[in-house]
Amino acid sequence: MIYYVVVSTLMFFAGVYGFVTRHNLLAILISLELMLNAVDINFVVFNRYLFPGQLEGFFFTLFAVAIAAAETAIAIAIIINIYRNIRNINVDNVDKMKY
Amino acid sequence: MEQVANQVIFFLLSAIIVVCSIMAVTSRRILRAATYLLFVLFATAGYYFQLDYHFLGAVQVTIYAGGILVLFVFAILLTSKLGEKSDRISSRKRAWGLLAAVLGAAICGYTLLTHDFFPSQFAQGGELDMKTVGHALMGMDKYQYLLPFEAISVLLLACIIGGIMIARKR
Amino acid sequence: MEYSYIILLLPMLMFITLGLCGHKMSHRTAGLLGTSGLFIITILSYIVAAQYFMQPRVDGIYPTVTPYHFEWLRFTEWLHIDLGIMLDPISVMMLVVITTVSSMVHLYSLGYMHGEVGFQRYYAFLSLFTFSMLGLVVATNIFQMYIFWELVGVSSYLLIGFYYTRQSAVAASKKAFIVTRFADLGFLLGILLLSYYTKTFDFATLTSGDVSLVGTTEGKTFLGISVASWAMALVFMGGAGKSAMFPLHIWLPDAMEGPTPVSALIHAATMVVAGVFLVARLFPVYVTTPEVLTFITVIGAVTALYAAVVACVQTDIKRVLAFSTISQIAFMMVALGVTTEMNGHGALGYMASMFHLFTHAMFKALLFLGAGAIIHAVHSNEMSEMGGLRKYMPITHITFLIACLAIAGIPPFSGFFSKDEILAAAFEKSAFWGVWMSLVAGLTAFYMFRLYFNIFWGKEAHHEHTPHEAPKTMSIPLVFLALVTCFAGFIPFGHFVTASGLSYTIHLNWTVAATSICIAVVAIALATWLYMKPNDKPARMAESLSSLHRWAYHRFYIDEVYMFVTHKIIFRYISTPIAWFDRHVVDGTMNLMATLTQSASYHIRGLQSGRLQSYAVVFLLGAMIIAAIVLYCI
Amino acid sequence: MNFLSLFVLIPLLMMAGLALSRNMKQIRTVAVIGSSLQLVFAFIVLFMFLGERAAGNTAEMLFVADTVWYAPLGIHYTVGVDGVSVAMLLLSAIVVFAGVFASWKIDPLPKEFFLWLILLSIGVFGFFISINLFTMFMYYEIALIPMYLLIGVWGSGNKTYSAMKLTLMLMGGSALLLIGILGIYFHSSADGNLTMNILEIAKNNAIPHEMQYYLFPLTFVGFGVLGAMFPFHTWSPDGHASAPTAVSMLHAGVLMKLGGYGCFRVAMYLMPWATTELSWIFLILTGISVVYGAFSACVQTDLKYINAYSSVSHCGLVLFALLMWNTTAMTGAVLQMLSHGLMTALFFALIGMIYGRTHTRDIREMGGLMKIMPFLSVAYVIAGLASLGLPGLSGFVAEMTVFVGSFQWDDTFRRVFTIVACTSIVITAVYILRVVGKLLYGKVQNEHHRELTDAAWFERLSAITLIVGVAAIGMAPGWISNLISDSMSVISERILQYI
Repeated sequence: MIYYVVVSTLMFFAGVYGFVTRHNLLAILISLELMLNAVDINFVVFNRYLFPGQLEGFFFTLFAVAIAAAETAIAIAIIINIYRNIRNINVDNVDKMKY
Repeated sequence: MEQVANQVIFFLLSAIIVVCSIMAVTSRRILRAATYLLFVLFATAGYYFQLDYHFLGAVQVTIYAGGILVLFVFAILLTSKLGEKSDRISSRKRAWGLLAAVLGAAICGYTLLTHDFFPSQFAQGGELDMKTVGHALMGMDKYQYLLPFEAISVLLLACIIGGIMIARKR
Repeated sequence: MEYSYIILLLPMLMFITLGLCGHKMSHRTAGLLGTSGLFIITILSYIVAAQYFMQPRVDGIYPTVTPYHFEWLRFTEWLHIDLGIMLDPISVMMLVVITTVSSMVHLYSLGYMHGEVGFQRYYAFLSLFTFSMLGLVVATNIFQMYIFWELVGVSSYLLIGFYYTRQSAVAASKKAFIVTRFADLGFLLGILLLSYYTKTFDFATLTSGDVSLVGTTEGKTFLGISVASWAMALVFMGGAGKSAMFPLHIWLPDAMEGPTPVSALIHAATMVVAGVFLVARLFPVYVTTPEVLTFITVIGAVTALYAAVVACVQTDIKRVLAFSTISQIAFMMVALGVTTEMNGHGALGYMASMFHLFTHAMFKALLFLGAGAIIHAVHSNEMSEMGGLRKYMPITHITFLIACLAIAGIPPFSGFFSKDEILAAAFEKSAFWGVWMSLVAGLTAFYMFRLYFNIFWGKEAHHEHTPHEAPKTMSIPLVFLALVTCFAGFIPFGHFVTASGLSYTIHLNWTVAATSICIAVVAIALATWLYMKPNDKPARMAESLSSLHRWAYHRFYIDEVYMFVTHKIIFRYISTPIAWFDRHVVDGTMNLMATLTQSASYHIRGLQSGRLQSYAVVFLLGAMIIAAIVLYCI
Repeated sequence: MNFLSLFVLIPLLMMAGLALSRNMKQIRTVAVIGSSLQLVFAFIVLFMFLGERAAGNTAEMLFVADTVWYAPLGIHYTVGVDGVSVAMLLLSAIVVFAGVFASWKIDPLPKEFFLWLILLSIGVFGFFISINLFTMFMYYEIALIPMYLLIGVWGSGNKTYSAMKLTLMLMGGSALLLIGILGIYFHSSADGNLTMNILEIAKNNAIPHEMQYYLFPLTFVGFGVLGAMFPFHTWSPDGHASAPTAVSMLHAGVLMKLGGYGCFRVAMYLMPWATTELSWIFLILTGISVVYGAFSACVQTDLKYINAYSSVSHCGLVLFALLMWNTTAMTGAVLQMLSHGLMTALFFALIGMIYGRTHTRDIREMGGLMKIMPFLSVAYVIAGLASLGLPGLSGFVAEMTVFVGSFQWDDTFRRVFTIVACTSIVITAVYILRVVGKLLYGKVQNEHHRELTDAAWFERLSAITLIVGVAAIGMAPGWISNLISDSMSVISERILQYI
């Protein structure tokens, strides 16, 4: 059981590393997806191993997946829009909201 | 025999997840990163199947691998020319990122390993039939999820409208 | 006695009417209004004096009558200021002196100030001055005296600064006010000390002896001197400032910037004697602190000599008269200083000083008014432009001569009687003071006749138009005052005014009288020899002791010392540094705090750099640290 | 809500009236009617108070009315008046009345100017009638905020800097004050039902000594900042120099009195023990500010700076007298507040009028105005003599009461400081006469000053009201000093019992 969680932690922190270092907005989005999946694994594993009877973990993951889908759709729409305005999606140029 | 096969599959899937996620995060070509993400998603779906959550695995495969990844590919193709190599990451930023990730992993790992979870009763074959899932989804009483379900539907609707609004040609 | 409040009220009303709607009246009506008001008061005060001195003596002394008395302001349960009128021998005498001299000045100014701009304003200030002087004299308690003391100071400021377009007049009035104000500070502190220990302001209780200042302050000393003498010395300091005693005399010569009738009234007869009156009023308390009396005698003697020496070399006739006033007032102070006890022979000094005050007021006013007539005719103050005026101005000449004889102390005139008494009292105290004061008397005679001969004898200075005799309105006061100077000497002053109130028959002690007369005659002879006929003897004598002459002419540079202290020290080294300190240091700290906050906020702003990922890293690190704390530390 | 709140209601009606009025004439009529109504009402309250006192009602606060405003926090709107606040209300009414006439020809946006000015006066009137810490603090803030706008928009010189500085420093002061008030509130009664009402707090007397040790300096400095205590006075010269006439009249005349009033009403009345313990520090500070203000006024060249520094010196004297605890000195302090309020208002009014004509406030450039503007110069001389302490005018009465009162202590520490304070009368004489000599007497400096006009009727009215006030207190101080000393004796007894 522990191995599942170890793997998901590694996966999560890979996502964090990716989120922090990549320049490309989409890459950030990818790492974000990684993190989300890691969390889903955790939910499923805990539900399966620690609370076999209930369904919270299961449904939680189900809804998490749905919301992740919606969230990514919106993110990509925004990214495309940013691309349309400033012709590149490098994260350092997106600092209009600086001060 | 059964046990060993499971172990092997598990190790295989975890290897895929770990390697592909690292590769997805460090590869310089964006499209390649997307494909690595695909493998990771499939591996997670594999996990779900291994834990007997077939419905969840199916949902994972269809929505994530099918839907979201396709979106990703579209976005990648729209925003960056094919094969274009993204520039080197400045060492300082990378160092910060690495430090944060490693530190986080260390803390989580340490807590996980030292924390003694109460005994896990892995009920083999606790297959979840769809009927119970359906009832729980639609039920009104305590542990049932009608309200979140409706909320999610409203959220999705909002996302759709939002997406259209943003992408509208000004 | 009942309507004595009118004496006070009328000048006040005059001031208000002339002040508010004066500029609407023509010069004539304002002048007549003012003068008639003054004459009414003079007659009233004569009646009051007659009534007062007619009333039967109660066990030998005239009872002090306080017709009016109401509480004005209450401080603590026993200290409260009241305003009222108190009549006793010296205050009635002062009433008579002030009103006579003031009415003479009013009459005289009708002619002198004719055609001046601000004529009504002048009369308004004159009646304000008379009101405050009368108020000061009839004060029932020391605080009321302090109130009118300040009012007298302000009215003298206004009158000296009458020609306010002239810068020197403005500076002189400012100097006069600030010096007297400084003295008033001493006076205030003296009052506070006195009232703290004796628990009262009223003269009646203070002088009646049932509250002894020395008694309540026996143990306490401050810098070695007992608090009682500190209090009385400070009160004397107030008097010294107003009467232009040595350290604080610098304002009087400059106060000559004001119109001459003003100098006659203020700087001859009334204001300068306020200090003497104060010491006389509190005399029973002064007797209990002998070291203060010696202090007064020393100050008086030094001032008398200093002023007499300086007067001998002055060229401006009004400055000469100013210094002679200082010297004569110092005479009175010495007379008060030398009196040792309340009654019996020792109290001769007190009676002598009051008598001298009375006679001096008369002939000094006469001298000033005469000088005014001369300046009016010659249009300049300097002696050099005068000379041989006796042919053109007979009345002024005769009256001036009478006054000079009086001040020199020649027998028939009043000056002799009062000055002789002072010399007798001085000799009584100690031979040293006696000799010192006779020397000063000699000097007085010398410089008075130097002045006289320079103006009326000597060579004919050229004039565009021949100097004309003063108009009638100016010469009547001169004649009246001259008559008074002649006969004042014969008034049995001892009968009316003495320290303890008991009547005291003046018996001329002939030895002192003889010495003083011959000193005076010798001095006059010297003056005639030098100045009668135009010759170079005075010039040659001046070179022989040139340094003394130059020093004396510049009043021993005391003015310069004061100027140096006030302008250099106070303005340069105290005020400006304080202003700079305030501008830079205190203000600086406030601005510093402002700039600090601004720079700090500028740096903090750097954190919001817009770089998404740095936010993420900071966020994550924060989260992890908190997790670590929660998990492991708590 | 009793008739005392009319003091706040009338200005509100005035503001409403102003909002409706369109042209300048209507604005002026509304302002005049309102302020004169306020003045009449102040007199009525005074006479009712005297009547009440004569009828033997010796309760400390009269016309007390208490309405619950916000129960959960125990905030009440309690209103009450005692001898001192009646006098201060009268002072503020007179100064507002004169201020309205002094700002007759205010050019940019007159309506807004009057709106803000009246809001300022609401703060002042409210402060004096309230005896509940919360309402006091609320009105205190209402009085502070318009200052920024009034100076910032209608001021002169580097107005933004001084407006900012003035408001920030006063806000800093009121921040300290807030802490102090909350501290008092939470220690207001031993048995738990906390109250903001000053009278009850005084009755319960439950603030523990060590708490008093902290709360007293906080409240005293909080109010002292407004009362121009030594280190915190720097806002006063800049603030007044660049404020328009009516505002600096109101501010120096009345707002600085809020500080002094607050000091004894809140700081000393509620924490008598700490007053006896800590007064010596503030005595030194206020002693310095008396002499310091006077000296630095001697070398200023700008008219308003001279008057601002003289206000620092006089207000320092107020706080100095308050720290002497005995009834006479504290009555003297309130008298000094009254007389200084009227005098400074008169000074600022006249300086405003002179500045309106010669467009310069530098005394080196002006001279010989006595012949050109006789009325203004005579009024200036009267104001100078009043602030100098000429008997017959209010300055003398106030200063003498202060000096006699503070002389009643014979320990050398206090006696030295009293003597230092006494010397201030000489230094005041120096700088007043310096200004009068340079400005009014002497020759006319530049020629085109010759054809300047003398005071118009509204300026005369404004000056005359203030001069009458100053003369009234100066001529017959008996009635007002008894009125004040009755209510001050209550406070001083509370303090003296801890000696």
